[in-house]
Amino acid sequence: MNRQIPSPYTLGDVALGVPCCVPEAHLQVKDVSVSYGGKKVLSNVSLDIYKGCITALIGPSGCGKTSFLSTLNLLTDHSENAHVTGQLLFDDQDLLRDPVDKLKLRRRIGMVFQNPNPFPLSIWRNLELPLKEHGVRDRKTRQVKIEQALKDVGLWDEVHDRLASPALALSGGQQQRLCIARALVLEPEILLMDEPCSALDPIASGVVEELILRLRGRYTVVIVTHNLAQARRLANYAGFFWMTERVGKLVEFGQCRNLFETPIHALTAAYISGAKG
Amino acid sequence: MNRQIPSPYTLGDVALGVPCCVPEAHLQVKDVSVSYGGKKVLSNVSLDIYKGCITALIGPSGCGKTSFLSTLNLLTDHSENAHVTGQLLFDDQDLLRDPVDKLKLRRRIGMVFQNPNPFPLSIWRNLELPLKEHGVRDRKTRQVKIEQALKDVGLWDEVHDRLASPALALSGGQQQRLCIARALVLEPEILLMDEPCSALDPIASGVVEELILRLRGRYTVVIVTHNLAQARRLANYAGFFWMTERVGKLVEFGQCRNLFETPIHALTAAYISGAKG
Amino acid sequence: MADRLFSYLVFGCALLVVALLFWVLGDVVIEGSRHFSWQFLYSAPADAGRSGGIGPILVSTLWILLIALGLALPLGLGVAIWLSEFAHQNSHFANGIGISLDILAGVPSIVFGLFGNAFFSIYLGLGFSLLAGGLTLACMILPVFVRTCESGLRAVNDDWRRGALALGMSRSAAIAHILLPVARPAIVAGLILGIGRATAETAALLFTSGYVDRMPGSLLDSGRALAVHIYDLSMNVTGGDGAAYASALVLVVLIITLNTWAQSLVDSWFKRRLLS
Amino acid sequence: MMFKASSSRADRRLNALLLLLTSGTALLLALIMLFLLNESWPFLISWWRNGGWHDFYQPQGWYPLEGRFGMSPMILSSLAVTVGAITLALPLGLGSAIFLQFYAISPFAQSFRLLLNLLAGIPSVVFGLWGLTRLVPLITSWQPPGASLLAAILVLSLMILPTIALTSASALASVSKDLVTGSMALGLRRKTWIINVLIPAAKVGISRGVLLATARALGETMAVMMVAGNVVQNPIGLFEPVRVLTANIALEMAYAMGDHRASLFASGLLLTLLVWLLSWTAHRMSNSSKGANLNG
Amino acid sequence: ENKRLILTGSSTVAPLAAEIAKRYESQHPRVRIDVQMGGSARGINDVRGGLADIGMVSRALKESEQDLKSFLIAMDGIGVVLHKSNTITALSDQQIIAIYTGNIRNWEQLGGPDKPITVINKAEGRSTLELFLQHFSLKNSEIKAHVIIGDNQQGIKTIVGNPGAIGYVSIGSAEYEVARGTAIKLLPMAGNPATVEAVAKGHYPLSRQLNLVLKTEPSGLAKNFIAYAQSAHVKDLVESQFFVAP
Ligand SMILES: Nc1ncnc2c1ncn2[C@@H]1O[C@H](COP(=O)(O)OP(=O)(O)OP(=O)(O)O)[C@@H](O)[C@H]1O
Ligand SMILES: Nc1ncnc2c1ncn2[C@@H]1O[C@H](COP(=O)(O)OP(=O)(O)OP(=O)(O)O)[C@@H](O)[C@H]1O
Ligand SMILES: [Mg+2]
Ligand SMILES: [Mg+2]
Ligand SMILES: O=P([O-])([O-])[O-]
Repeated sequence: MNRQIPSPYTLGDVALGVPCCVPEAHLQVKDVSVSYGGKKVLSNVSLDIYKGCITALIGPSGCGKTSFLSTLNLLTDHSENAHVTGQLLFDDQDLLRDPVDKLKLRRRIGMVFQNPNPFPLSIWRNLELPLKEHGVRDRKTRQVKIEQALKDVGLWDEVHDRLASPALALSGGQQQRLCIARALVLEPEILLMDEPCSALDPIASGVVEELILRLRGRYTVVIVTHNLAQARRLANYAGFFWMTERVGKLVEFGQCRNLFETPIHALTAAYISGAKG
Repeated sequence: MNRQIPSPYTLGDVALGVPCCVPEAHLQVKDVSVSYGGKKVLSNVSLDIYKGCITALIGPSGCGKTSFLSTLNLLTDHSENAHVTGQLLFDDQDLLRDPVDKLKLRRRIGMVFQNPNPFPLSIWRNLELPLKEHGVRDRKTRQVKIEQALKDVGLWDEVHDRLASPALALSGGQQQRLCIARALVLEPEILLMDEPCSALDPIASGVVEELILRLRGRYTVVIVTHNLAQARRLANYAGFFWMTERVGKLVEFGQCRNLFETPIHALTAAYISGAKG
Repeated sequence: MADRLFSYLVFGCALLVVALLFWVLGDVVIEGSRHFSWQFLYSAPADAGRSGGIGPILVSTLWILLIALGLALPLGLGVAIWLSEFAHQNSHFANGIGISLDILAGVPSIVFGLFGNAFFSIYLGLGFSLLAGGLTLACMILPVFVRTCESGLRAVNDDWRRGALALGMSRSAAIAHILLPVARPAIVAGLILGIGRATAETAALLFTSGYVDRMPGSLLDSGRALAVHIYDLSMNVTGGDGAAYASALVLVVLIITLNTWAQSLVDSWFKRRLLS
Repeated sequence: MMFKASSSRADRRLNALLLLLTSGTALLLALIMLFLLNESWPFLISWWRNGGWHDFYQPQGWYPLEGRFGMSPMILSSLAVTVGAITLALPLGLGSAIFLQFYAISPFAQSFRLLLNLLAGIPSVVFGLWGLTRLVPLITSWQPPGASLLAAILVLSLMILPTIALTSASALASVSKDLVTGSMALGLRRKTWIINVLIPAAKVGISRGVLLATARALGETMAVMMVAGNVVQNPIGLFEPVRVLTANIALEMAYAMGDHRASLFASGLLLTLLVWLLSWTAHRMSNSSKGANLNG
Repeated sequence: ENKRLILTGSSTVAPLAAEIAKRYESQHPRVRIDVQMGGSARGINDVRGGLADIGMVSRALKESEQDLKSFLIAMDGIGVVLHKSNTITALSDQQIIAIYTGNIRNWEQLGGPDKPITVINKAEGRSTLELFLQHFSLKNSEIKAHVIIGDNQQGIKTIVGNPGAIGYVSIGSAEYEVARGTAIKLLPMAGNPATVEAVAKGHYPLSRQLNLVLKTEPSGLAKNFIAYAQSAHVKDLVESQFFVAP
C-alpha cells in the first residue's frame, strides 16, 4: 500500500530526488515483522533499498527504526528474545531463511550506531582489528586502507600524529567519525547508520553529512535520523514509520522530495509539519 | 568585547528577543576559566544570566560548554583534576571564593544532562529522593509536588498508573523528561540543561521545548544545544563559544535575535550560516 | 551532619577491618619473627617440625598452587565466558550451572578432601601426591573464580559487543581483544580470591597431597602444604607453636607476593592491548 | 549480555569447547554428590527405616556410638552461625567497599585493598588460633565457657568479609558515573547517593558476592570448629556453644567407622542440600526482581 | 633395592612415625616411607582396603578389629588438667564424675574459687574419650560438656584461656606445657601422680596404646621397619614426642 516507488530503471523519476546512481534494488525487504519475546514491535514492512542511493528512515521514538536496521544485517539474531519473519533478499539469497555466513555478510553490510562505541583500544587498533579479523594479512595493505578510511571521515588531519593514543580520549564527534571509519575500512556495500549525528554538534554533523553525500554512488546507505532537515538534504528515498497500538509500521515510502513535499498519508503530513526538525 | 547586552532594565530592548520577564542578572560570571589537570579548556568567560530568561549556549563540540555549565553549580569541584578561576556572583556571594553550602546551592541551581540518567529506582522514588533529601518531610506536600512536576513535563498522563515501576523501563524520551521533572521538583531558581533534546525524537523534543517555554518567567534557564533552530526558537539570550588552539572562549553573547540575525563576530556568522541546524 | 556521620561510619569500618587484621596477625608477626631465620626458609623440618625449617614444604606449596591455578584459571575463565557470552539468558542449563557453582562454593573443604582422595588419589590412581592436591584445589577455587569473572564480563558495556558483531568480528575475537581486557579488574579479583582460598586450604590437602615433609621429587610425590604444616604444628604437635607462627608469617609474605604478582601479571597481559 | 549465540565456525567451536568445560564443572558437582550419596547410603537407609525424621520435632541428640543421630540442632546451628556472620560481615564489608571506592585516597586505597586480599588468604587455622587464644578468653572472662555461637560468628564474619568487600567493590566500580554526577547535581549528600542510588544500582553484583560469602560461611570448617564449643544443641543463646555440620565432619571423621562414618557423610550431603536451597532461592529472587527492574 | 612403605592413620602417632621413618630412611637410603595423617579410623580402613601398608592407631584394637595384627610402639597417658589459677589440687573419681555429669557446676562446691565450671570433653569416636568413659563407667550421653574438642592442643589452649575449665589431655604434652610455664596444671588420678614416669611404670590407670597395625603378619620392609620402631634405637624419638616407650 505504501510503496510510492517509481517504476525501476527510470532515471528520469529518480532525478526528481537528489541525484542517485542506479535505481536497482540492492536489498529487498518483504513483509518483515519483528517481535521481542512474542510482542510484535514492527509489522509487515516491505521496501527496496536502492543501490548507490541514500535511504532515510524517520519516525517517532520507539517505532522500531533501530530494530528494522538491525534486521538488515541480522544483528537481531543475537538478541535472545527477538524474532524476525518475512523475506530479506540480498544477492539472490533470503537472509532470513538461507544459511548465510553472518560474519561475511556483516563485512558487506556495515553498521554505525547512535552512541559512538569505539573499542577501548588505540585509534589505530580500532581500525586494524576488523581488518585483521577479515583476513587482511598484509601490513602495508592495512596501512593504506586505514589511512584512506581516516581521510574519508576527515579524521586523518586531526589524529594522524596520535594514532597510538586511546580512542576513548577523543571527543564525541571524533569518536563517531572513528566508528564510521571503522565501518568504512571494511569497504562494505551497504552502510546502515542509526542516527549517526544525534550526538554531534552542527559542525561535526555537517562533516558527517558531507561524508555521507560523498559516499553516494560508491555505497548504498540507509540512515535513520530524527533530523528531518537532514533527511531532506541527504536522502534519495525516505521511509516514514509510525506506531499504532505500540506496533510500528511503515506508513509511507517514496522519493525523498515527494515524501516531504507531497506526502500521501495524512500522518506523514502531520509529522512533517508538526515536528520541529 | 563580546558583551552585546542591552542596558539593563530596559524592557524595550529585551522585547526584541522572545519576551522575557525581568532583565536582571541572576548569576554573574566574571572572567571564569576552567582547566583540567593544568590544561586550560575554557578561558575568561564573562556573561550575565538574566532572571526568568532563557539563555542558550551554542558552539562546536569540545569547546567547553558542558564544563562551563558545570562550573555554574560547582559540579567541577568534584572532578579531581578540574580547576576553576574567576568570579561567580550569585546572591551577593562569590561561589568560587566564599564558603557556600553546595547541597543547598544545587537545590537552587538544578541541572539536566545530555544522557538521561534516572536512578535505578521506581519513578516515584526518583522524585521523592531529592525531596526527602532537601527536608520535605510531609508526605502530602511531597505528593503534591511530585504530581505537579510530572504534569509540568507532560509525563503524568503517561505514567500516573505505574509510578511504582522502575524508571529505567521508560523510553528514552520519557526518561529525559523524568530527569527534568526530578530537577523541577526541587523548584530551583536556575535550571541548567545540557543538550536535553539530543537523545530525543522530534516529537519528544517538541514536548520538552514547549515545557521550557512554559518555564520562562518562573525559572531562569541556561540551555546548551547543538540545534541552532531550537536555540533561535527558545532563547532570549544566546552565547557562542568557539575553540582556538584547543582552548574554548565565549566569542559573542547577546540577544538571541541579534546573535542570529546580525552577528557581530565573523566566526559567529560563519558558524550560523555554515552549520546545518 | 548525617553525611559526616556516614563518613565516620565508613572510615570506622575501614579502621575496624585494619585493626582486626592487625590483631589477628599480631601474634603471627611477633611470635613468627621471633622464631624466624633465613635458614628457616630453606632447611628441612626436624623433630616433627618444632625445629629446622620449611624448605620442602614451601616447594610443595608452590607446586600445588601452580597446578591448581594453572588448571582453574583457563577452565574457570572458559566457564565464565560461556556463562556470560554464550549461555541463553533464561536457559535451565545455564541456571543449573550457576547454582551448581554456588553449591560447589559451599561444599566444606573436608568433603572436597575426602572426595579428592576417593576420586583423584584412589580412583584415578594418583595416590597421595602434589598432583592430586592441586587438582582438588582447582575444583575448590573454580566456583569463586568463575562467579567473579562472570560478574565482571556481564558488567561490560553491550555497545562494544554490538559494535564487534556489526563489524562481522567473530565472538571469539571480541572476547579475546575487547571483553576480557575490559573485565580485567574482576579477573584479578577472582584470581586473588582464588589464590587466597588455595593458600589457606588445610583439610582438603591433608587427604590428597598428604603429610610427608620430604622434598618432593616429582608431581606424583606426596608433599605437605604450608597451611597443613601450620595446622599440624599448632594443633597436633606439642611445642610447635613457635614454628607454626613463623610458618604463618612466611605464608603471609607469600600471599602478599602472590597477589602483587598476580595483579601485575594480569595487568601486563591485558593492558598492552587496552588503552583506557 | 543481551547479545548471545554465535555464527562463525570458530565461534561454534569455541562454544562447543566452553560448553564442554562448563558441563565438566556440572559433572564435578554430580561426582561429589554421587560420592556423598554413595558413602552415606547405608546410613540414609537405616535412618529412614528407623524413623530418623522424628528428630525434627523430637530431638534425640547426637551420640553416634549409641546409635543416636540427631542432626537438626546442627542444621540450626549452621544456619545461625551463617546468618550471624553475614549480618556482621555485610555492613562491614560493604562499608569497606565504599571506603575503597569513594573515600580512600589512592595510596590508602591500594594498601587497603592489599590488606583485604591478605585477609582473604589467611588460613582458617590461623583465624582459629586467634579465636582460640585471643577471642575466646575475652568472651570467657565475660560469659564462660567462651567457646560459643558468638565466637564462631565473630571469627567467621572476619573470614567472609574480604569476599563481600572485594566483590562489592568491583560491583560499585562498574556503576555508571552518570548516576553520581546526576546525584551531585541534585544536591544529594554523598551518603544519600551511595546508599540510595549506587547500592541499588550495584545490587546484582553485591548480592552475588553475598551469596558466595554465604556459601563459604556454611562450608567453613576449621576455624569454626576451634571456637564454637562443638556441643550439639540448638542455638539458644549467643554465649552457648554450638556445633555446625562442617565441624561435626571434621571433628569425628578421622575416628568414625561404619554407620558413624556414613552419618558424617550424610551431614555433608545435608549441608550441600542447604546450600542448594539457598542458592536456588537467591536465583528465584534475583530472576523475579530482574524482571521487575529492567526491560532490556 | 628401591622400596616404599605407606603409613596412614592416627594424628597422634603420625609425627612420631614420621620421625622414626626419617631416621630409618637415613640408614637405608633406598627406602622411602611416606607417613600420612587422617585419624585412627583411616589407618584401619586403609590397611583393610590395601591402600596403606601399615596403619597407625592410637588405641588398642577393638573386638571387631581382631582381623588385624597390632604392634605397640609407645604408650600415652591421659591426665586431668585444670587452669593454673585454680586452687583445687586433687579431685576424686566421684568428684570428676559429678563434674562431668553436671551435678557440680561451680568450683565453690569443691572448695575452690567461685567460678562456674567449664567441662571440656573430647569428640565422639576419639580413643581418649573412650578411655575416659570406660575408666569412669560413664556413657557419653550422660556427660554435660560445655566445650568439645578435637586435638590435644585445642584442649590445652582452651584451658589456658578459661580459668574455670577442666579437661583431659595427653600427659606428655601437658607436662611439657607445664614445664614451659603454660597456665595449666595436671591433677593426680586416684592418688597416682600424672607423670610420664608413672605411665612408664605401668601403674597409671588412664593410658592408651599407640599401635602400628597390619592386615597380615609383617614381612620384608614392613617387618624390618616395625622391628626398628619397637627397638631401643628410637626410644629418644618416642620421648621427644612426649610419649612413653613400651
Ligand atoms: N531487545 C529488546 N527487547 C525487548 N524490547 C525491545 C528490544 N529492543 C527494542 N525493543 C522495543 O521495541 C520497540 C522499538 O524499539 P527501537 O529501538 O527499534 O525503536 P526506535 O524507532 O529505534 O526508537 P528511537 O528513535 O528511540 O531509537 C520499543 O518499544 C522498544 O522498547
Ligand atoms: N574530566 C575531564 N578531564 C580532562 N579533560 C576534560 C574533562 N572533561 C572535559 N574535558 C575536556 O575539556 C574540553 C571541553 O569539554 P566539554 O565537555 O566541556 O565540551 P562541550 O563543549 O560540552 O562538548 P560537546 O558538545 O561534545 O558536549 C574537551 O577537550 C574535553 O576533552
Ligand atoms: Mg533507535
Ligand atoms: Mg557537552
Ligand atoms: O587423637 P586421639 O585419638 O589421641 O584423641
